[in-house]
Amino acid sequence: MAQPRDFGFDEETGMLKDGARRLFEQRQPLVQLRARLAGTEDPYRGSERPGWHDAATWQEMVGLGWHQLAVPEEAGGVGLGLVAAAAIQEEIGRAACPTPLTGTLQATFVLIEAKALGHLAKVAEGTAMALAVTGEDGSLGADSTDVVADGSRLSGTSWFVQDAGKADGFVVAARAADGIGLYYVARDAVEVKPDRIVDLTRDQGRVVLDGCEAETVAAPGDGAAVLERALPALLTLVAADIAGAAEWQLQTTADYAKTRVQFDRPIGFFQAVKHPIVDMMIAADETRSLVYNAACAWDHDRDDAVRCARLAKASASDTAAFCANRSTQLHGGIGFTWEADVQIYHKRQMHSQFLFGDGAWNRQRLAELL
Amino acid sequence: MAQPRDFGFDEETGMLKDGARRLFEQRQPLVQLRARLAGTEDPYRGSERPGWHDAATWQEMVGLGWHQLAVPEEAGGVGLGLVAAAAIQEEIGRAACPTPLTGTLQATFVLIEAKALGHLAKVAEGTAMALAVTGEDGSLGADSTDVVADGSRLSGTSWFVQDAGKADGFVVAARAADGIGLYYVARDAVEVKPDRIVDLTRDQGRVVLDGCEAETVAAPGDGAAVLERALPALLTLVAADIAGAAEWQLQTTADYAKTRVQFDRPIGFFQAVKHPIVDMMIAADETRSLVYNAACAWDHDRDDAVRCARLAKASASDTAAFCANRSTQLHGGIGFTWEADVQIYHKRQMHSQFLFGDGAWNRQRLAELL
Amino acid sequence: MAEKTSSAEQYEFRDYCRRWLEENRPPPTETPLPQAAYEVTYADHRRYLCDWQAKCYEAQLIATDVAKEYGGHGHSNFQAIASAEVRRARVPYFINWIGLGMTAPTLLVHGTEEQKRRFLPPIFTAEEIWCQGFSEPGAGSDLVSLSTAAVKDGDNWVVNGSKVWTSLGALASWMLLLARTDRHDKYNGITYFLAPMDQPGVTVRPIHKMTGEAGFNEVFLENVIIPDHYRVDAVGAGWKVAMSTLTSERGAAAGVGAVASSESPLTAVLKVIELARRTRRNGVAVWDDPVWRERIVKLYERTEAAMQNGRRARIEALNGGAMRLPLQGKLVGSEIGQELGAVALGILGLRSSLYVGDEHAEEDGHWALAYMNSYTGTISGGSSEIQRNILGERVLGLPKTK
Amino acid sequence: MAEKTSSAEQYEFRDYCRRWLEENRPPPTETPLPQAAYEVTYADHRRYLCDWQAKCYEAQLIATDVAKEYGGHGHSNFQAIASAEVRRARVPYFINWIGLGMTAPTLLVHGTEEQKRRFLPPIFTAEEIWCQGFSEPGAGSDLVSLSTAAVKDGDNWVVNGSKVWTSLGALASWMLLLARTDRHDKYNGITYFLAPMDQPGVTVRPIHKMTGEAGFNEVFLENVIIPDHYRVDAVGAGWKVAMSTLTSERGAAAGVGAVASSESPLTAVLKVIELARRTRRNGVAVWDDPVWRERIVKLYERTEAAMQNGRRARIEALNGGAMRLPLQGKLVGSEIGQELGAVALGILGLRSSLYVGDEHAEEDGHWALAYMNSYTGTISGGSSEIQRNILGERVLGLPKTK
Repeated sequence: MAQPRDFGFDEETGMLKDGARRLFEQRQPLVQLRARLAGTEDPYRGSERPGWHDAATWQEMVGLGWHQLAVPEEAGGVGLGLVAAAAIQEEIGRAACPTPLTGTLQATFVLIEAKALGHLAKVAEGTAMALAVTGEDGSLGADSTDVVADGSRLSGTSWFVQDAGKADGFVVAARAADGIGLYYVARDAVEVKPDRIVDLTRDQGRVVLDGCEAETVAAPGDGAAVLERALPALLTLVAADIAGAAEWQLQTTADYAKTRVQFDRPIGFFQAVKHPIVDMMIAADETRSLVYNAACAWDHDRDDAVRCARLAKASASDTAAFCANRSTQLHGGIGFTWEADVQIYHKRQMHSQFLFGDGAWNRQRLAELL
Repeated sequence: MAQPRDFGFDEETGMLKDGARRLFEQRQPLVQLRARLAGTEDPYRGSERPGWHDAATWQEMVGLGWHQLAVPEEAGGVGLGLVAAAAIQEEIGRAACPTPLTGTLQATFVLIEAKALGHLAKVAEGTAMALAVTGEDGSLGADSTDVVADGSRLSGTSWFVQDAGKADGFVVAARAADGIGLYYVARDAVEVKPDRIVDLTRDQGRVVLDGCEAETVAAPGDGAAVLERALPALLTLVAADIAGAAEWQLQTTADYAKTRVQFDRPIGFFQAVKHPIVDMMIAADETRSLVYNAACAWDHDRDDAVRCARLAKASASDTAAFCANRSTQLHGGIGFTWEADVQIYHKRQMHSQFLFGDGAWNRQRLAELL
Repeated sequence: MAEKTSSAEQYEFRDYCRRWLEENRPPPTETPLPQAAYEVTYADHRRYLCDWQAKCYEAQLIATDVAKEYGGHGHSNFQAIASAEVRRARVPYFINWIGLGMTAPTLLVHGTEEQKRRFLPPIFTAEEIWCQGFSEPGAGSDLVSLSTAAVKDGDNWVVNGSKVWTSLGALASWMLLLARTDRHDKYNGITYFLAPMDQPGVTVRPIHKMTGEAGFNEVFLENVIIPDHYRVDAVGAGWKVAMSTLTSERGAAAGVGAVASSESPLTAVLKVIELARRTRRNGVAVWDDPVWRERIVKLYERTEAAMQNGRRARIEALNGGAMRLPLQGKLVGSEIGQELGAVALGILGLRSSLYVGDEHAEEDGHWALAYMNSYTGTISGGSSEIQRNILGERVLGLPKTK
Repeated sequence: MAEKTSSAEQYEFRDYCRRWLEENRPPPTETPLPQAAYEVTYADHRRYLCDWQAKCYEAQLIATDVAKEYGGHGHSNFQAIASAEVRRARVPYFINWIGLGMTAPTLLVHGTEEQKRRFLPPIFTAEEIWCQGFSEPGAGSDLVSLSTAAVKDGDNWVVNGSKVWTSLGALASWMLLLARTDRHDKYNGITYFLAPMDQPGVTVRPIHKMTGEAGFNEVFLENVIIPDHYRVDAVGAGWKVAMSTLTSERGAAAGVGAVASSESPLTAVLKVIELARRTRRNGVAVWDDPVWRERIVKLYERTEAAMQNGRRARIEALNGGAMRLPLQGKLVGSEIGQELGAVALGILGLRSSLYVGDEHAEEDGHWALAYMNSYTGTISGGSSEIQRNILGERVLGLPKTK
């Protein structure tokens, strides 16, 4: 095979991944998040829940250069590939960490495919970005955008923008006379309307553009192709996040099964608990292997990258739903309480499941390649 | 609801069902079948395996009038409905009994929809019949027939004829200039070529027609509609057979789990065995309830019969595959041996699963009704 | 509809119920009511629901067949009709469902004359809300291992311990309490009490579920005093009494008119089909995507099967034993409900992220709530794992796991 | 391909193997060979396969890295290359797979010098076929509860009992035998023997599987005599020895060249996809039915994942522990194989009924055979249920079920 045997996972990447894991273990994003959630629980009468991320952690990431991890060197970045980016995203998922890095990594790979060195330089300078490419019905594919471009002026609303509240600027897909183009608009040029969502670790929102000036990232007509080329990277990043979260769900559920005693035994003794946990491990491992394979294909065997990325996200979507379901069920009563962290991962996984298409959708696209 | 609460399952039907069960318990069809199978096991070098059924049991059934159970009284029959017919078919399935009654009951409902009193009278006289309506590719629907009618002469081959070797005559779907017609041909007017099949309890074959004279059952152009009208009864009968076999698989597997000892305990103690057996029960019960509902709908609420029959066969096909799978797996080593009866039911269920469409096919047709 | 063919006055009563319910349907609340009665927490919801129950009691829809001396209306064979009509009318649920569904049936069977006269009337009128104190933090699926202790002190019992998953705990003035009166006898060491909540030793702490709703509570009992005449049946008979209500719950409920008038599973599936028909993604309705349609129709198939199971359960010749199908109900119903929620989210895709209060959320987040609340169904009241044990052991006779 | 980057003569050897296999590929048999080596029963198949293995041994494809004094060819780091080329060439399997895969590795580790010189050469040349006598009727998943007894009698052991699921039992002249030498010590009461099959006390009865094939046998041992110098390792060390071979089986196999050169799982899935493309029902190819395509592609996805698991298992930084992924291999592989068979039957629909020998059967009944034989995979060699216990306990550290 054209791919290196070790998934292109070299020592540097290993250190990066361990570093990310350590950082989240120190910063405890969920512990910080919990404090912000107090009083917001009640869906009807709880207080508003503004999007949140730990600015200090973000600054530390920027200090470590993670924001520009995948930015090419000629744009002032580190110039690492998807293997490294997916490795970090996996740790973000494991920590369920709210962070602008998620959107920034996604935007980076789009900008790379658009050869937008100027905007990549912005990223390198520490500008947090997010993708704004989806229409109101949540359809997939660039052509679903409801934003219209008139010359360099954008109007309309971009929907389901992930972590919109954390971004300094947006890469927007817009429809122009000559087709879809990609544009960059700064945060302060637009209005961001936060959605009230289930997932507690993301802040999703709508980006409302009111004829604001935008910088062209990909000319009208090229936008769809650019997004299409970048899609394998986007699919792989989300799948990596799911893989990390699934591993957390597996370990947490296994640990609970070792300590929770019912009928005079730790519940992990009972096959009704033990075997589904094993099935969680099998699902998590299948996804994880497909993620590493997809990241490696992007870096080393681009012709095969789409197939591998579809495989990874298809598997990841199913794993997300399955591990979310079992982790809650096997925790018993405590599993459906607000205070148990499994619910936070449950919601994040259910959300991630649908980003860039669910399992069936990705398998349908995959079938077209077989 | 237009249906009676008791599924139209009156005392007479109950006695009929119990009688069938007792008859099979006495006649032990599988014990008799075993004797015929000796020496035929080896798929490559075993001796030929001619289709078989116990003529004495068939004569006894005829004596009891089961062959004309559903034949209208004006044609000399008992004039009972599908509730009674499905009740007997369920017992046939539970006993995995090779019998011409299965095909004869199916043919009866087709003849009823064709108002073919003359041929129904033949059934009443004890003529065993089978349906010959399928084409070489095993497609569903009357229009899949490869047989051609030229006036009253039929030529071509009818495929996948169930229990062809047991029938005295066939109800054949054939394509004429004006569309599909239904015809009756006697056994001795055609050549029956037995298939070598997996299922040990059926003998499937091809009916080869060489311009033989046939009696018209439904005029060209009416045949498809007649089969369409009879389809709910056919689906329900096969589903009933599956429900009976699934109950046998459930009870046999549960009994084995109570007696087979591993790790110093009956294996039924272990949830890895206990819980899948419970899932078998749930599947078998869902199918059974839908079968009774479908039979009752045919007799008492014909407008709803198609929907109910699709539900029954869709559920039955999935139950057949699931119970076959679990019954073998949970029997361990003995489960995949020739000498264990679970393999006989396993094969019958895998075969029944596909008759008149698998689960997904029937759910697709069902969706069109919702 | 009534079980047996209705006599003339049963028809008359049915028409009366139907008419009354049409004419007295209450206006919707400002904040929508929770999907289930055990979620109620707001004072305004409480007032609204208590008024509604009292009104229904006045109208003889509740306690219809209960004797007059216990506050009932003294009819016979009318309750099933009233309950069916309430269910049919899709009016709000009765807030005192534990009182109606568990306390009343328990007292009617095991209560003293004094207890019946004292407790039944305010249950029917919702003047006294009841909650249930069975589960404990350490004893979830393994209910019988409960450790809350009741010690006899003169004519009183002094109770110490804590209970969990207590629905309506914050609104109730009385609790059905299981407490240990003998630590050496697991099954015969439990006693059944009627515990007054309005005393200093009782602390109620709401438990927020993953939905954010706070219907469940943790209840801490510190030197709580219960007069001995509030004990139900003999000392040590608690487990027997509890089982008799738990198992007969549904049947008993009909006897006094506790009906969760929530929508039928089939209605829910048809709503999912409608959702799939009107939800378009990538230009096509989800219902026209064969892969999703297959999954939805499978759900429809299993739901119809569950309904037909209920029908078959009443037919001795076909039900395979009296308990075989009824014991499947909770397991199958809750798992179908969970699949239904998951399917609905799948149909909505990205849009399933929009939750209660989002102006663009589908049905104000109904499906996300339904999905998350489905875990209450598969976990509480005997988890699916426990249900499979019960079915394997009681119905199929497999060796007991424990 | 070889694990480490190949040196010049390794490339040379690979080219030699490839050329030799191309030039010496044997003609197909009259009756097709069974899908797996453990199914072989016919004398003509036996002759054909023994000749083939001997020829491959001569060509140095077997025992490539084994020392010359034991009948090997004395190379180093060549076996993996030879084995890979054999697998790649899709030539017939080696009939003496138990001898090559289990006896040889066991003797190389635990055997005496005399045993190695006596037994290894005829294993490589297939002059002596081996079978395995571990499982017993009463001890399936619970292997250690075996009861076949060996009693010391002078310089001999006298063995009585019976073994089951013995592949090649009817063709083998030697058996790897586990027998109980101490009924009071479950684990340390088992001893490992090399048992000669050609003696009157040995009766072999074929077991027909549901496919009708008779590769498995029941072997009855009545006063069977085994000289003490055919004992492997110490008395009572049998369980330890057996585990060491069972666990190291795959690795060890490469050491002497036992390769089941059957098709890779991915090849099998691609064949299923081809089947779906060419199978038309109701006018459309099954592959164009989205519901079936979804199920097939899911299978493809899981198969690719299993391959990538194998790749990841070798990367310490990513494998989550040395045994985590390898221990999943048997469970996942056999369950994917079963789903593959079921999917293939589903694609064929009614046509799946046509079995071996039917002129119209798809690939002469290949898929029905594959489906039914898949249960051997999920049941023998540690059933899926046992595999889940092992994974939960050894990998995740959950409490032992037993």
